[in-house]
Amino acid sequence: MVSGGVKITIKLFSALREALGESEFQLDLSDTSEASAPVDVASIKKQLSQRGAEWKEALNQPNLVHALNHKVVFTDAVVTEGDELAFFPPMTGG
Amino acid sequence: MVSGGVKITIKLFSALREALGESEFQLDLSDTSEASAPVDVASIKKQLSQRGAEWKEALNQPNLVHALNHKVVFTDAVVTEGDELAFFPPMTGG
Amino acid sequence: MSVALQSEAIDVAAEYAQLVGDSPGAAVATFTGYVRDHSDQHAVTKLELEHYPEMARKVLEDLGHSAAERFGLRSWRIVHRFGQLAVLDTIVWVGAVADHRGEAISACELMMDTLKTDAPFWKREQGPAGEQWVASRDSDTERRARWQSGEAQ
Amino acid sequence: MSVALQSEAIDVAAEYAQLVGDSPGAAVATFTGYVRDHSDQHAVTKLELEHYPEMARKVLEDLGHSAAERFGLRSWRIVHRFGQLAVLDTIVWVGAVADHRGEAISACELMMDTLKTDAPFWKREQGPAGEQWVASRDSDTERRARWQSGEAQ
Repeated sequence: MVSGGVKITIKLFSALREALGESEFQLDLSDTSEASAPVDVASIKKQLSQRGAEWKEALNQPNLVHALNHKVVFTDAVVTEGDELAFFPPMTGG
Repeated sequence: MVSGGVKITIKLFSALREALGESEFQLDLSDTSEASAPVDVASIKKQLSQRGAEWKEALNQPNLVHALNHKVVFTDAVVTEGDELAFFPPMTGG
Repeated sequence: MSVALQSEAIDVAAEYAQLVGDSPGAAVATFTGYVRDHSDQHAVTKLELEHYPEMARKVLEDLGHSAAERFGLRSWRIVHRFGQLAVLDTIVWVGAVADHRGEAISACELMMDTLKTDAPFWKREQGPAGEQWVASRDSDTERRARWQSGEAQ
Repeated sequence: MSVALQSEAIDVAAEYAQLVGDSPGAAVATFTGYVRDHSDQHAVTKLELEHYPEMARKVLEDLGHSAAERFGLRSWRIVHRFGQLAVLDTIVWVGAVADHRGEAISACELMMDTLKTDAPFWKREQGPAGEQWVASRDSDTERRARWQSGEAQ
């Protein structure tokens, strides 16, 4: 894949954004995912956790919420090209 | 009791007022009540029922509400001089 | 912490502003009732609301105070109209200010449910089919009973 | 039947007038949330509300539609602020129009309870003791769960 492979958008909010110093970036799934296996949220968390101790800690806190294309999902949700995956702490609006 | 005896005020509302053609009048308890027995709501209903068939019917309908001095009471509530006793159908405000 | 009985239309915006201005809190719930254009069986074009003024005031004040105590309200207000009303006119407005949303919302619901069965107002509907007194509703009596059984909170 | 996300203060009177003007019904319930001057442990002087705009709009629209279906609403409106807020500023306003009071009041309560746990907003409190993210409340999660168990109506 010459043009950079399978890209998704990662977004981080609230304490997670603050702890990791990033709010939005592109992630290329083809770099680390195995050739034919479908990529799910769990495998993306694993991939991002390799960026360092603070990433590992932030992405493995028990209350972490994951939203795929603006909908809260479990870690087995399958992620495909062009998706937007967000990580954040429990919501406190209202 | 030269000055007219033991008087209370009777008020009628809604369908009761309409059926009986009166909204407010004075009632002299000394006319009909027995000398020493306390007068209660039931005995006043009995006294007023003697005014005619329409009074008897109106005051004995099963849903009749009685309010003594602006508070809903049962028929055993004791009535004394100067009290205000109201009869009306179930309320339908709001 | 007050009751108004009035023949004029209810100015919802003014009532709200005054309720919140008097004692700001974190949570404000309101309810407004309007004249329906139909009853259970009939089309309705006008409504006459008869009331027992002294008792209505006492009942509404008692029920405001009791809601305030039960839900720890910072403030409350009940406005009820009487007299001649047209379709879609305001009939009743209640507002409750509390520290938390559950208290404010439940207080409004309690005030409305109790008001319906306990406050001495009687509706007389006028429509193409003539005039009649509105019958009380079993569903209102049931909603009222929930608050005594502890089913509502 | 609409959602607004805005940084400006909520004009409660204008929102009410528009909600009722669009589709008058017999029963209108509203709830307004304001910034508290204290959190569980701290004095609060300012609040910053971070949000995830696209998702917030989708979640609030979904929850308005689902409340409308569940309670047969004639209309509804949800307004939520984001950005910098001061103490006693409006944060959120919900309104529901229905044929009967129970439906309007329950719809407001459902919208608020669901919004608290499902809409992507995060509060950051500022006060004399410094800044911190507000922790989510177990009581909110419990209130939310009542609607799924059928305990709330």
